[in-house]
Amino acid sequence: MTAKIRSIASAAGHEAQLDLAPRPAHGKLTITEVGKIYDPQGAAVVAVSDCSMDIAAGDFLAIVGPSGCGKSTLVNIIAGFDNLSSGEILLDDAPLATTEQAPRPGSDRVVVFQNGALFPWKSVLDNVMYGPLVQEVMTHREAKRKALDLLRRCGGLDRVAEAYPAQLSSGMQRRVEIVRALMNDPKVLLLDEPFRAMDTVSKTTMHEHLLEMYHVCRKTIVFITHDLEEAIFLADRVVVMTSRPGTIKTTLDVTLPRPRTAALLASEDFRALKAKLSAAVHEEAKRAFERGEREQA
Amino acid sequence: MSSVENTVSKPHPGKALVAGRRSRLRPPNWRGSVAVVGFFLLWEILVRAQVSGFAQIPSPVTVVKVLFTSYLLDPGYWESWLTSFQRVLYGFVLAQLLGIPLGLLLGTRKTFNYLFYPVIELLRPIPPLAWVPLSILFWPTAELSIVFITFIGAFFIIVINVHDAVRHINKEHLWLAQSLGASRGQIFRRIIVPSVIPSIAVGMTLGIAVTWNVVIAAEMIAADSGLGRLTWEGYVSHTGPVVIIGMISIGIAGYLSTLVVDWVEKRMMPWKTR
Amino acid sequence: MSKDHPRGHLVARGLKKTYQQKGHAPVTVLEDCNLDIEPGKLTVIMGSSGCGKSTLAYLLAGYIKPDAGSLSIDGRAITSPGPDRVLVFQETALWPWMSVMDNVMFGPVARGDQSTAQARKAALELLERFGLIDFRDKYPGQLSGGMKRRAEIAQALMNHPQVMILDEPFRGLDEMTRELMQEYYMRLFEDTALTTLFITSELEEAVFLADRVLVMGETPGRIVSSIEVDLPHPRSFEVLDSQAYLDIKREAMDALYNLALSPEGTG
Amino acid sequence: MPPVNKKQFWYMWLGYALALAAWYAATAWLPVAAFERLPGPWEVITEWFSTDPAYGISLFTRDYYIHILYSFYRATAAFLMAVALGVPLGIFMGWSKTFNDFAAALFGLLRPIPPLAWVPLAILLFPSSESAVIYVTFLVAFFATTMNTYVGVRSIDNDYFRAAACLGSKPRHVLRHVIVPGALPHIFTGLQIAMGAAWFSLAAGEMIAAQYGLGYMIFEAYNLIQFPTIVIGMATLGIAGYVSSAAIRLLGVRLMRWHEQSLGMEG
Repeated sequence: MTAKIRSIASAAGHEAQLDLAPRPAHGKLTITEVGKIYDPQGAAVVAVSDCSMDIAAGDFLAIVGPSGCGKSTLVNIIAGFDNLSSGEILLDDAPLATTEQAPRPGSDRVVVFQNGALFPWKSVLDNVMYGPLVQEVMTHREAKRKALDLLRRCGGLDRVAEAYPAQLSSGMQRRVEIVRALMNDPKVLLLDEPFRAMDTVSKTTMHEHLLEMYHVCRKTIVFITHDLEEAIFLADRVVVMTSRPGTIKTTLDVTLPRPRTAALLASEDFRALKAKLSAAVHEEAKRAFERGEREQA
Repeated sequence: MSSVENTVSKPHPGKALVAGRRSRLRPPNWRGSVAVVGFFLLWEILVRAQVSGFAQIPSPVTVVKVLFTSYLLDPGYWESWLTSFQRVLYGFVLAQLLGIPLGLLLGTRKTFNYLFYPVIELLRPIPPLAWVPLSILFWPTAELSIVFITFIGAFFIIVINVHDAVRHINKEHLWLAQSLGASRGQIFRRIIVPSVIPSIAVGMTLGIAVTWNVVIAAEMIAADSGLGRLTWEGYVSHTGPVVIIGMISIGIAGYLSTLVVDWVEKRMMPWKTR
Repeated sequence: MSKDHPRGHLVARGLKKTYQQKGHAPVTVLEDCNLDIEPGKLTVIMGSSGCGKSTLAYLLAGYIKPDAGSLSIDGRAITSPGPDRVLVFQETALWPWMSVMDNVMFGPVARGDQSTAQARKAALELLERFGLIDFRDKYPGQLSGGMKRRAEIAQALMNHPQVMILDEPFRGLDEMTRELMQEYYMRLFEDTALTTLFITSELEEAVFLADRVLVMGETPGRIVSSIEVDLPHPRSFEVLDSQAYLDIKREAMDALYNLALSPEGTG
Repeated sequence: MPPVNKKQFWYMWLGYALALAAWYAATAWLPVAAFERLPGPWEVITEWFSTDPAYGISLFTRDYYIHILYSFYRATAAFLMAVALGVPLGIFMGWSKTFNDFAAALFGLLRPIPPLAWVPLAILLFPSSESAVIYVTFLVAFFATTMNTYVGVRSIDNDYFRAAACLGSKPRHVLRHVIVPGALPHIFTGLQIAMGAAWFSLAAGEMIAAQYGLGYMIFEAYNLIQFPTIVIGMATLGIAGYVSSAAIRLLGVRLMRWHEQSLGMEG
């Protein structure tokens, strides 16, 4: 189960290598035969079963699958919101979650949420400064300097440092949330369908911003989505999950060069990759949808 | 379908207003039972130890004894129940009968709203019990004046709730009906009225609680019968157990009315039950 | 609703709409907005959120009146809402207190076009076709998102509209359901050739469904470019993997990017 | 709801005038005994503004203000106690499930008893009738504050707790940075309801068991057949209740600028 991932940087040639930050030392995730069973009223629901994958430090992994396929469950376990029923997860070869040891949330694995979880009662700056301040790893002054610097480097967000989140567009909110996560210098960044329900232009802009951030401060990223194009465009590797029980159906290495731009979307390579995945995904979606309607009846 | 992913998230509560009244507390578990038993034990101990302030308070055991020996079989006690229930019923039903149409009128007729809504806003902050003296002056019998005060307690709540509901009606619901060629009468009957039913239910839940509060106080001030009076007489005659029995009876009566109102509300909104 | 003589020719000329808000400067949402919806075709209006798409839909439906300009359907001026052009709303406007059956039957019975028995029969046929027959006595709140959208489309079709206006109808659905609903509507359109105006902010949805995509600009809103989509019918999701689709998507993307003055403006 | 346009403004005054006229007409002309016993508007107004009131209470008498101050003192004391106890209790109930299991059972036990039914017991429990009236007033405000705070905490989106955990928060950080600000909108709703309920109870409590205060003033006026004073008392109570609620609303707006912003965006 330890299929090593080809280094994208080396595959993409010299030019891209200059742009992409070097692979970080930390953030290797080893997920081995993870299963999760929910047992609300005696009726056991298998949310995830026999899920294994290796993610090298600094890799960008996307997980796609229909709703209810357990991809959020997987992220919740990695983040430490939920425990697992079988298998184990290692972070940098140290146990993160096992059947004996329930995982705990920590600032080394920060989640960016589907609906956004910037604290609406704090300004952008206060939101970004929050992590280091409560962990007491920085003084107020240091935190402020770093926050403003990071905001500025991520598309000039320091302009809105004093605004409340509700005054920003949803795209900006999500970018600030990513910056808030990066402030903690996490080993792993977990993005749970962060660009869902955005219109095409905002979404495309967000992709560019995310890739830019990835190039500047490269982290291990686990990105959950049900948008195939998004997954292929962003990730080094795409994992397709089936629904109920959530297992891995296919894995696809994306060998497109970095840095990637929107022009890529119209390329023959991209089209070929997409065609490879879409059959599998649509079949899975239809199955999940029809079962959903049957259960409703 | 997505229940698996959502098991951890909590449901969002509805209107804050309802929260204060509707019992969204979970059924008691062992901890709850411990708390309740502890409460009664503490009470018993405080009375037995004659802690200051508890001199005139009877212990729970005494209360139960008195309840069984002199009240449960006393027809007079049950008459008090009946009297209070009647007053609540009349006041509450009258408030709904007058308040709902008035709320609808205020919500749908602009001119009427401009003219009379401010007057209602002016009268609303006056506490219902402040109406007691005027009410006694005005109505020929004490019974009528108590029913009137009870009515006032629930009336403004229902008017305001219905009026707000009409104003905040989903305009897409109205537009759709217009598109499909419904007449004004059809829109009123089949769209506007059902739209405000949830708010009527909220008004009823809030109203029934206020109604009991008002009836009890009005009975203490101005009546010679009912559960409120029973409690007050217990105080006047310095018989502690009667005061407690009165309070418990009122609590149970109020709770029973809430159950009835909840039952009615469910019937009013079949589409809300899953 | 015949395939040979499609109806529902919607025309808008020089539309202008300004909203007054207390304490704010008036906002001109639409200005000099021209529109021609070809009968029997599926036209998609595509624009970012807040560009006035919904306002345009409300104008066409007759819910609000323009400050300037004219609106007509098959040559008749639009002055009020009517069953000849039914709007399917964002999220859903099904009446939650009526069963699915009552929702679908409402239009013809309210107008007195059909007796209750006739309407019931017609509604049953439609619900059968939409796979909702087992849910006819349920309330909308008891249906899944995809079923609600189908019920809403059935409710509109009951009135034999000349044009369907769908205002981001699949918004709020999860992506998978959404794609299946798109395919579903595609089948329906290919079967009936019902003139359709489909409003969306999603490019993929637009290109997949459209015969023609109209791109709408912002502040004030108006149609700025038109893209013919000549992907073959019947269309299914395989089309999304074709080079033709990607080319059109690219063209549309360029049009959208030219609109967004800077990425900051929309991001 | 302040008037938004001129028409509404004039209709408002016309409405007031009509109400006054109806009151006047009923008391002055209607040959019904019930109305003849009531004081008319003119009587009330002249009494209220008289420097030498017939029944001893007007804007220019010391006693009037003593009653007002007493009521305000009781309402404020009870309210502040309710906030000081209810907000922390509600937060703790929302925070700790274990604690809530205990507390909820007691609440379930005591809450169905209408606060005013406590009056006799309160007089027995407390050394003075003064503290009994304050206690009863406190009780209603306390229930409203606690329950709304509890609901406020429960309604905070779970993602905020998760985000806080991700960012390395300790429990005290969660309390200070998530729970308190997150519950604040509900808390303020609760405080407004609590204030209204406090005046409601206070009026009754003062009528039953107090010396001084507006409730007492009204009832005393009734006993002494000083009918215009009753109406003066009612009106004053109404104004007092309104002013206190408005003060809390303003405080809430100032404390929650972020919340106003979020609401503004929705509209």
